Amino acid sequence: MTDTIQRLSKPDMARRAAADIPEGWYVNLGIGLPTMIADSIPDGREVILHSENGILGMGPLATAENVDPWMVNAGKQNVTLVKGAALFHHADSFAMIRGGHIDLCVLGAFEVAENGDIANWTTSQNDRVPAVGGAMDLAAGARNLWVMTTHTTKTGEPKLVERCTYPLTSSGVVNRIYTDLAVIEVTASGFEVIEMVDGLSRDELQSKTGAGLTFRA
Amino acid sequence: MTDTIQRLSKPDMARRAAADIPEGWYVNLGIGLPTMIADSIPDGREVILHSENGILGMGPLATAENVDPWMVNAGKQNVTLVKGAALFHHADSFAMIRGGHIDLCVLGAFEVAENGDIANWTTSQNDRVPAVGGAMDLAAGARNLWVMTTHTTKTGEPKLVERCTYPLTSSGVVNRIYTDLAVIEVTASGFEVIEMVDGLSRDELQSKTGAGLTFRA
Amino acid sequence: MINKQVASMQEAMAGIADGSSVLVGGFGAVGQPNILIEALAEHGARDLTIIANNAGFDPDIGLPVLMKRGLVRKIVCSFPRGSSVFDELYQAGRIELEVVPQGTLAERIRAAGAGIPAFFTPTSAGTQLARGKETREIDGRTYVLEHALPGDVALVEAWNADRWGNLTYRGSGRNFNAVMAMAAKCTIVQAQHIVELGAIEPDDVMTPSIFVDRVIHRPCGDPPIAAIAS
Amino acid sequence: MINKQVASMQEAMAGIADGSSVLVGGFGAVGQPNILIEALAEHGARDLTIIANNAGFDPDIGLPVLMKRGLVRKIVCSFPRGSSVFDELYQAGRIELEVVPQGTLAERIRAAGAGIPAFFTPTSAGTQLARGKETREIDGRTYVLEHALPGDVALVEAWNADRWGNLTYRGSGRNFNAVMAMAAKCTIVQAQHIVELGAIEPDDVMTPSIFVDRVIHRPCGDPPIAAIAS
Repeated sequence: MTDTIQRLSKPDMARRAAADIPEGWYVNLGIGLPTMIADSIPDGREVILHSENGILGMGPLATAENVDPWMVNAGKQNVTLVKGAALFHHADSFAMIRGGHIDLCVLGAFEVAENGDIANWTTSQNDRVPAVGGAMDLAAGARNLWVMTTHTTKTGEPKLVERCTYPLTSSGVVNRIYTDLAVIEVTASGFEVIEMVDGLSRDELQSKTGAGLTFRA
Repeated sequence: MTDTIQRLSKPDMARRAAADIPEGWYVNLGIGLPTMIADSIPDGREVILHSENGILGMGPLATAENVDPWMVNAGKQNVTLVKGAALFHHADSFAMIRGGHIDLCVLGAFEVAENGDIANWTTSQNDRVPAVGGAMDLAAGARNLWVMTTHTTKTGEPKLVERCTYPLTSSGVVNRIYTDLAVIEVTASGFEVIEMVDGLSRDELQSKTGAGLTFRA
Repeated sequence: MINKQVASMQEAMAGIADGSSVLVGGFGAVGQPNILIEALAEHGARDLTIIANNAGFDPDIGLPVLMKRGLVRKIVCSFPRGSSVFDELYQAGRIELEVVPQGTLAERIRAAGAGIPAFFTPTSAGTQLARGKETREIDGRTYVLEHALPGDVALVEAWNADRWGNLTYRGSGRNFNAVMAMAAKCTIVQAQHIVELGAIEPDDVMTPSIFVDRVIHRPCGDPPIAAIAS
Repeated sequence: MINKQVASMQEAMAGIADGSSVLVGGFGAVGQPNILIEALAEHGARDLTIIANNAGFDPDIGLPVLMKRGLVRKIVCSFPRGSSVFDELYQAGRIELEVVPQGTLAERIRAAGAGIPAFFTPTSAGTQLARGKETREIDGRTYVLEHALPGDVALVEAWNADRWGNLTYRGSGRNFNAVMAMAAKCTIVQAQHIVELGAIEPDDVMTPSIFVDRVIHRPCGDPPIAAIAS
C-alpha cells in the first residue's frame, strides 16, 4: 500500500453511500457503521428511515434535552421521530421488510461474495453465542441491499471474495458495496468497480480483493 | 304433531340461547337468526360482541337518532359501539377468529350432523352463485360453535341428520344446537337432548330428527 | 420533497395495464373506493382480475360499473351475492369466479404484503373449497395450503392522508382497505381529507406511508345509511 | 361485570406450571415486563421455555433473574448477546438455545395468535438456520417452512389498560408485546395506568381486550435512558 491512497474515513464512507440514496426511499440502516448514513443524507432530501422494532420516520439520535426514554431504535439507542412518523408492532415491521417494501437496507459484513452472497452474522471460528437479530430478514427482504464495510479486515484480508467462507446471512442479494477504497456493483458477472479513491490503481484494488474485478468504462 | 307443543318463537329461541352465554365471553353472531341473540343477553351480563369486519364491542343496531353511516356490522347493518370497543382491520379480525380467541360463534344451518359437521353455506340443489363469506372461518375457528335453527325445514324435513348431504362448512365443530323444539348437545356419541319444549314427547322429537337421540337423565 | 398526492384521475390511474389484478377495499357500503373504481372504468384497462370481498351491489355504483363495461375477466371474493350485474355475467359464463372464505381472503392478501408466499389454514379443510388443494396434518388437525394473493394495484378509501401517504380510516372503514394497501405494487388512495405531514400522530397511523404510492383528494362524504333499527 | 384486573402478583401468576413456554415482550429497555418476570421467578415454576427477542442484559433485571435461579430450560430468541448470565449458563451447557431470525420470530408468534400452524418464508433460506427444515421452491425462489410459536403464557408491558384488557403501548413499546399478547393461552399484563372502560377510543386500542386475560397495575415509570447523542 502506498502512502498516496486517500482511504475514506468512516464519515466519508457514510457520506458517499448517502449521496446515492434517492429522495423518497424507505431505508433501514444496519447497526454499526451503516447507522452513520443517517446523519449524512444531503439537506432537503427526504429519506424515510425504518427501524425493525416498529418505527418508520426515525430522526436523529436523541439529546439530553429531547430524549424520550420510550423511543429506541434497533441498536437500542434513544432516537427522535420526524413529522410523518408511524409506530407499529414487530410483526407489522417485519411484514414491511419481508414483503419487499423497504427500498434499501445497508448492512455491515464480514464477507461479500461476487455472486451477491453476504455473511455478516457469525464467524465459524468464533465461539461467541450465535445471534442473528434481524439481519437475515433484512438481507432477504429489502429491494436493494448495500454493504458498507472496510475493503479489508484489520489484518489486511479481503472481505470481497469469490465465495463466502463464513456462514451465510442470505444468498445472491447484495447489489452494491461501499468500502473505504471503492464503490462496487455486484453484477451478474461479478464485481464491477464504478468508483475508486484518489491515488489507487486498478492493480492495487485488485490485490486487496479476493475475487476478480471489472471496471466500468 | 299435536297442538299442545309449545314451539319456541324466534325471539324465544334467541332468549334461550342467550341465557346460556356466560359473562365475559367474546361472541360472534352469524347473520340472520343468531343476530337476534344480541338483544336477548340478560341485563347486566357483559358479553362482548365481535363482527368480522373489524369490530369488537358491538352494541345494538343504530337508530335514526344515533346512526353513524361509517359503522356497519358483518350483515351490513348500521350498528353502535359500546364502551370498551376496539376497531381493527380484516386480517386482525380473522386472526381473532382463526386463532381460537372467539369463545362462541352462533350460526344458522341447513343441516347439522351427529358428528358435529355443519352445512350452512350452499345447497347442492341450488344454482345460485356460491358465496361463503366468513362462515367457514368462524366454524373452523371459534372455541364453541352453536347452531340456532328451526328443528325442521319448512316442508318438515329434519335439519339434524346422521350425515350432511349439503356441502360442508366445517367438520366436527358443532357443540350445541338450539332449535324451536329442543336444546341438544353434540357429544362424542351423537345428539344428546338436554331440554325440550313443553308438551313434546321424546318420540315426537325423535320423529322430527334425522339421527338417533339420547336424553340426558 | 416527497408528495404522493396526484391532482388528476389520469395521474392516479397511469400505467394500469390490461390483465392487471386489482385489490378493491371496502366492506358493505363503508370504505368502498367507488370514485377510483369508476376512474378505472374510464381508464379502460381490460381483462382485469378483481379481488374484493363482494361483487358490488347497486348496478350503477362501484364494481358493477366496471363489470358492465366488460373489463373484468375474473373476480376473487368471499360473497358475490347481491349484485345483479355480476349474476347476469356469471350465469352467462362471461366472468370467472373464485370463491374464497373471507378470513382466508384477508390472510392471503396480508401474506402477499408480508412476503409470505404460502401458509396453512384450518379454514375450508374437508370442504368443497379445498378441492384440489394441498392439505397436511399438523398436530392431529388437517390444514389447507393457501397462497399469497397480491395485486398489481390496490384501490383504497381512506379518511385522512398526508403527503407521504400515511392513512387513517373512519369507523369500520379499515376493513380490507388496510390489508390491501400492503399487498399491491401500486396502492392508490382516494382520501376524504388531506392533512399536513405530522397531523396524524405516530400512534394513530393505521396504514404507514411505506405502503402507499398515490393519493388523490376526493371528499365524497358519508356512505349511505345501510339498515337501522326499525 | 368483567374485570381482568388482579390485585396481587400471586393471582397474576396463578396456575403457571412447570414446563410452560413463556412469551416475554419488550425490545431493548422499552416494554420489558420486568416486574412480571421477577414475579415469575418468585412463583418458581421450573423447566421454562422463554421466547423473547433477547436473553436480557443487566444480571439483576428481568430474564437473567429467572435464569440465575435455574428456572429456564431453553430460550428461543433472535439476539442472545449482552447477557452475562445467559452466556455463562450457555457455555456451561445448562441452558438450551434456539436462535431464530427476528422477523421469523415475530411472524411465528403472530401465526400462533392467528391460527396459522405453519408458513413459508424467504428468511434464512440457504443458511445454517434453515438446516433440517423443509424448503420449497415457489415461483422460482426458495422458501423455508416455519411453524407457529405459541406460549402457554405471555408477559406483556402496557401503558394503559382498562378493565376488559384493552391496551395501549407507549413509544416503541408496542414491539413484541402486541404480537405476543395474541399468542398465549394466558396473557398477563403489567400496566402503568388503569383507565376507565371507554377511555381508550376504539380507534386507539393497540391490543383488543380479547387477547388479554389478566392485568396488574404496576406504575413503574420510565425505562432507563439507553444511549443518546454525545
